[in-house]
Amino acid sequence: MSITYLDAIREAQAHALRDDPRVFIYGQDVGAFGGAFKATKNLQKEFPGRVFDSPISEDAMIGLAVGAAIEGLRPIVEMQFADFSSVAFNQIVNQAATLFWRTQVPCPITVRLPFGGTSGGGPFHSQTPETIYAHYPGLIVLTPATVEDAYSMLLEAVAIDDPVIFCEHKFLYRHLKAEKLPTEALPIGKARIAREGRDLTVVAYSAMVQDAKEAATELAAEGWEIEVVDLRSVKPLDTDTIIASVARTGKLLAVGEAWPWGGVTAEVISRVTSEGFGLLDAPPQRLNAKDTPVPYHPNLWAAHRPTVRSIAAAARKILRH
Amino acid sequence: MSITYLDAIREAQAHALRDDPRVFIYGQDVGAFGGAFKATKNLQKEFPGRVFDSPISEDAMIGLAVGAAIEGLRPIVEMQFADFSSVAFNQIVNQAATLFWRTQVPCPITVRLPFGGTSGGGPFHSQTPETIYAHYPGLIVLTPATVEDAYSMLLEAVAIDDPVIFCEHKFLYRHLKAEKLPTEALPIGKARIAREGRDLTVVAYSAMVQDAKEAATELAAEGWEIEVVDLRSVKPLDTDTIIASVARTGKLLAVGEAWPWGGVTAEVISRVTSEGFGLLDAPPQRLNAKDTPVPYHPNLWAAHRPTVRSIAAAARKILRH
Amino acid sequence: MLQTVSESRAVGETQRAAYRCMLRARLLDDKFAALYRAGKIHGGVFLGRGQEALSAAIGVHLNKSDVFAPLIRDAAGRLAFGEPIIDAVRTYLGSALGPMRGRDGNVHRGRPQAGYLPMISHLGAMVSVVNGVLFARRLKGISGIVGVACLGEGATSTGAFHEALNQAAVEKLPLVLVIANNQFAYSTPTNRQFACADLADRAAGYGVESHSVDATEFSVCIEKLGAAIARARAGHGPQLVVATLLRLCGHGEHDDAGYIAPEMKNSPLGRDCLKVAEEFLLKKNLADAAQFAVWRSEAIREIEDAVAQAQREPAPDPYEEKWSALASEKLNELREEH
Amino acid sequence: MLQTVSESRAVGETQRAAYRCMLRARLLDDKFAALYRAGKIHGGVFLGRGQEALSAAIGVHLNKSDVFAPLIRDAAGRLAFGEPIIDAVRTYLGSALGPMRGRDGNVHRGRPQAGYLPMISHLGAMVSVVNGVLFARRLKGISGIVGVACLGEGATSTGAFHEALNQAAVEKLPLVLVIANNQFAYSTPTNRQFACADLADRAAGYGVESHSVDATEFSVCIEKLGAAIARARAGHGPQLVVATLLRLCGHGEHDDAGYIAPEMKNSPLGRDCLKVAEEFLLKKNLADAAQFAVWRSEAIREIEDAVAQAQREPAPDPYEEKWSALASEKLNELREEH
Ligand SMILES: Cc1ncc(C[n+]2csc(CCOP(=O)(O)OP(=O)(O)O)c2C)c(N)n1
Ligand SMILES: Cc1ncc(C[n+]2csc(CCOP(=O)(O)OP(=O)(O)O)c2C)c(N)n1
Ligand SMILES: [Mg+2]
Ligand SMILES: [Mg+2]
Repeated sequence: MSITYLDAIREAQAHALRDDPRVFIYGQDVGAFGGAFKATKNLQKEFPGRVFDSPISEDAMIGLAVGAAIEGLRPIVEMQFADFSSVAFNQIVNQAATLFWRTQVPCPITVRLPFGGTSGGGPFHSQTPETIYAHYPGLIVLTPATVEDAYSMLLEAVAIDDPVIFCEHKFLYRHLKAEKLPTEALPIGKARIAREGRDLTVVAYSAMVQDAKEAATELAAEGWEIEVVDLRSVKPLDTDTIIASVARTGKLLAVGEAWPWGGVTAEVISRVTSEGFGLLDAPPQRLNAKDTPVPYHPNLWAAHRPTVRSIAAAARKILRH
Repeated sequence: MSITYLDAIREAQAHALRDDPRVFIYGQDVGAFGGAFKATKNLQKEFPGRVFDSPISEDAMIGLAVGAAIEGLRPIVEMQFADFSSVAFNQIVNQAATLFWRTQVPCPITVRLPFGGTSGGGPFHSQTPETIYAHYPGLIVLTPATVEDAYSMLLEAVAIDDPVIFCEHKFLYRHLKAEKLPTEALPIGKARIAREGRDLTVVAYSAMVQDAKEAATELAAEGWEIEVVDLRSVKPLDTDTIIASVARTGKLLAVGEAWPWGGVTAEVISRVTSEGFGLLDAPPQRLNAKDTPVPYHPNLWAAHRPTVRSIAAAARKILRH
Repeated sequence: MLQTVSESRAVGETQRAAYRCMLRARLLDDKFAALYRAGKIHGGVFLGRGQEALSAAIGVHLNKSDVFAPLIRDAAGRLAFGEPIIDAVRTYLGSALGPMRGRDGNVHRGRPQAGYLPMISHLGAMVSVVNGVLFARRLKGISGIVGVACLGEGATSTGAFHEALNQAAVEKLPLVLVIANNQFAYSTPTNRQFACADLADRAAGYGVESHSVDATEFSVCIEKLGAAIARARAGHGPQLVVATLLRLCGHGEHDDAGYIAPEMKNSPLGRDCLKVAEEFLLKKNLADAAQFAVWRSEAIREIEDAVAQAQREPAPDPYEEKWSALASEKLNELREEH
Repeated sequence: MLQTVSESRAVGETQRAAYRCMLRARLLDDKFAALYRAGKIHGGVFLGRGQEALSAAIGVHLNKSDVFAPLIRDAAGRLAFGEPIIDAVRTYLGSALGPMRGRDGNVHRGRPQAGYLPMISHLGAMVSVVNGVLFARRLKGISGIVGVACLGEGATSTGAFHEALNQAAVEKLPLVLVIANNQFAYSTPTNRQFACADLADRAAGYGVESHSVDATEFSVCIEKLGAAIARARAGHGPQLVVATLLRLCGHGEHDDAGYIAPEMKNSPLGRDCLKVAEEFLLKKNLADAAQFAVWRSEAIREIEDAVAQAQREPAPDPYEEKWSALASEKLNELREEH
């Protein structure tokens, strides 16, 4: 039997519903239909009265979740696509994210965002909004890159007392497979060395971890040993693990699928240079998507975002410095 | 006669209305009342049929502006506070920002955001959302720091064919004064050396430019010559001017009033280290607000954000490196 | 409808209680206005002058186990729901001991664990949060409760209002949404805010029941709010209450409201509900001049004591402040600053 | 109402024109479905099956100078408004020569400079954009035009819908907002979407006129849409049209719509408006079987030619792509990549 990233997300929700009576699921088409991506398949049947179809009202969906969290419940809200969370933006950053700080009452909601690019998705079904949420105080932003992390981090997201933006990559849904679900996991906020190496640190997250690892394999054939750090969580960001890696390699490439201005790669580079300047023996570099909406056509799409090839090329440039 | 930053904003709008029949103003209470901050005082009377009170519908306000822009008009939309643009977020980043790229039809709207902290403003009347807008492709994000720039940059914002997020600092409104309005100005996208120096480059924008200059004066008494770069525009960001300054000073401090994760300071540091690594002879540093909502109480507020004192302290640390 | 003696006595008690909250709210608001003019308050001051009858009429019909999301002009309803005056004063003066501990101020206060939700500024945003509390209570098997969300007529133009009222209707939640149509949203008159004849006409479009009330009429106001809240409590789903009144002050204390036409002020809409209430109680022998004087002086003492106390209390200390927005202790250890 | 001969001839012409758009749309949709199944289309395919009468009824009443913001199920209306089939095909196939040049795809197409607005995906978001175009036209002194925005019943739950309809009402804009209540929003039935008896009940709450129409009834549909559009054009302000029908396909071609009960499919709601239209035209002697066959084969040829042409056309070239989202040339020079 093999388990996909999507299965892992469904299983984590089943697990949370089973173990914790405070958990419920709310979202468009999540009930009998099982969700646009089938991430809640059969959950309404298995857990009657715990999984609810919402109207197309993203603002009110988050508002309802916050109210339920105030009452001590632990709602999981599914946005049909991460892109549509833009209309819930206010309730996420101003209502959910500020509640604990203002009142000392925790706001344990999990907002599941099916995010990231897939071929043919186009400008409004491909976005990677982790940066805008990470910028606002009070939110945890998670970006699992493996089947195991999708499972264990979603379980932890539900258990955490803070609002969590859970970014699940749509490309990984059916693409990634594992043999079984994990029984233990790194804690939230810890990055993971996804591949060891000593010549260059490539920091990546979500789907880009796979691409970075493939680029590392390609470069291994050329004699380079690339270390790949999987951030897992972009906020909090595990600066220690990154800096420890850079201490070994002396070189840094930060890769993200998001747009180039600001964002995870800027934060990574900026932290490493502020706190670990002396460790670097070459200018640290970033590789992001291009500064346009995500294109529909596969040709444009493939050129818009970092790829195994462009990661390898960027890495070579640093290695030859 | 002296002209405030707020006067300059009013005058620029009067100028635009006078010179360009395509310009109109739309926003809550901007008509007879002249706006919450009086930035549109008397404009409805002076320009009948050109200044309109809107309902409290930020999403539809931006939508209407985009539609009018499609028809070739040049709307200026006033948000009552920048903080409330969160409910217009979708129309700004997904409608206005993508229009030209998708259709080749320009979207010349100017969204005026009274932004930034003032004592007693609290979590929802103090925000600095420049980062979230700069992250999305297709938007220009301006942050004038002087009376002259408030005037000339607003005029240019209206003239530009792209949607502009115009961040006007509420603290500067009545605080900054100039003798007269400028007749010439740097082009949009060019940073300005606000003070020359050779020991350290402090990059700042909006209200923080004043604080950085005061910190520079304080440090001058200790024998240090601080160069202050006023970004003026955070997107596009004038990397060349920053790097040229760092080439002279070898040291960099990036200061912002916004939250610490991501944002302008990360982008500045990250660009300088990627493109001008060899110019730095000390680790570049950032100084931002703390990672909580903006506090109401003046004591907390003053500690939440960078101040002359904390800028000077951060500068000293770098200078002594 | 005929009332029994004990019923009519209960109504009288409710009216007296409502009046006292109105009076205390008015005097508290006056005090905040004075403190504002004296430069003792940071940021804005927002008064409920003219809206006290409506606001108190909500509060007196709520139980401790109900849910209340007041807005900027609801000092009376807050007091009626049980907020101690000291909570309001501490919040306006930024005392570290207040419910918001100086982190948030003025009207942005509440105690969510007590069903008393602290507003965020974004208009309309609290309604769906009330829905969430009610939804959760239902999941927990709690019934017989209601949640009241207050909005101004200007806030009905927000998408948040619409999504939340529709959501409540779909879930048939015991939500009472009270719209105070005080004729202005800041300076904006109603004809720039909506084009329907009456905001109560919106109810049918959501499939909810509606109630219209003249909020300058003290006793009618109490009765109608009581009826609306009772309908929701009895399981008839969301209730939309549209109350008509005039804001008898500026939007905030910085605003002289010069845009309100004198004719409007002098119309029946411009009556002061507090005066109307006094006349009513006098006429009904529910209070006399002496009683009013006692209530007034009690309220003034209570307010003055609270102000004196809050002014002696410590301000929040930035050095003791934790500077983290997270509840999860273990994640706080990871947090970085720069 | 009695019609003159020439009036009734004009009505007949409109009906024939509408039918032809419906037929072309149906065949075009069928082609996209086939291309999808053959793996020739990237991303989703969204059909208007069952909605053609409503959509065509809109388009046939619009002039070139009007404004149209169709949604995902409006292939018929788009054609009736004048979209060449090749534009649709190029967009679905990602041709560099299409109106979106491969940057956007499928139903996200339009030509804003021609009053034909390309939808963004966020439901409800286009309505205020139509308002803006109408507002601008009024400022320019242009009158006698209308703007139509299309939505599904699910989209009425968005805040954007509410803000925009209210805005149009306040400005008394010539907006016709057409709600296609096709009983489902993806898989969600109407009872999880709203609780009012009839969405047309919403009109009063905005102060706009409303029209209800059975969108399976070809001729009624054309007549009612004509009336609504004429009212707006004549200056009577926004018109809300609520059309009832059933989606005769999945949400997209990836969806088998197993959640739609057979009883519903077999009810009058489930009638195919294209068949209804054919019967109507036959009965009224507006077309005969031979004519239908000609129209069909003409449409098929047109579609096949367009597909063949688009498939020969260049795909967008990432190396020639400018990779900038800005219109301002001088700012593009400053742009950075990393
Ligand atoms: C979404 C949003 N936009 C703008 C504002 C700024 N604002 C605060 S109060 C107010 C007027 C509110 O009017 P109304 O809802 O009628 O309430 P009232 O002040 O009359 O009680 C405005 C525009 C806000 N708080 N939230
Ligand atoms: C704001 C927003 N939320 C969610 C979606 C995802 N979505 C796309 S179509 C759809 C269903 C729309 O239903 P309806 O409005 O009834 O139109 P129909 O598909 O029936 O024509 C949903 C939920 C979206 N596009 N926009
Ligand atoms: Mg009002
Ligand atoms: Mg539908």
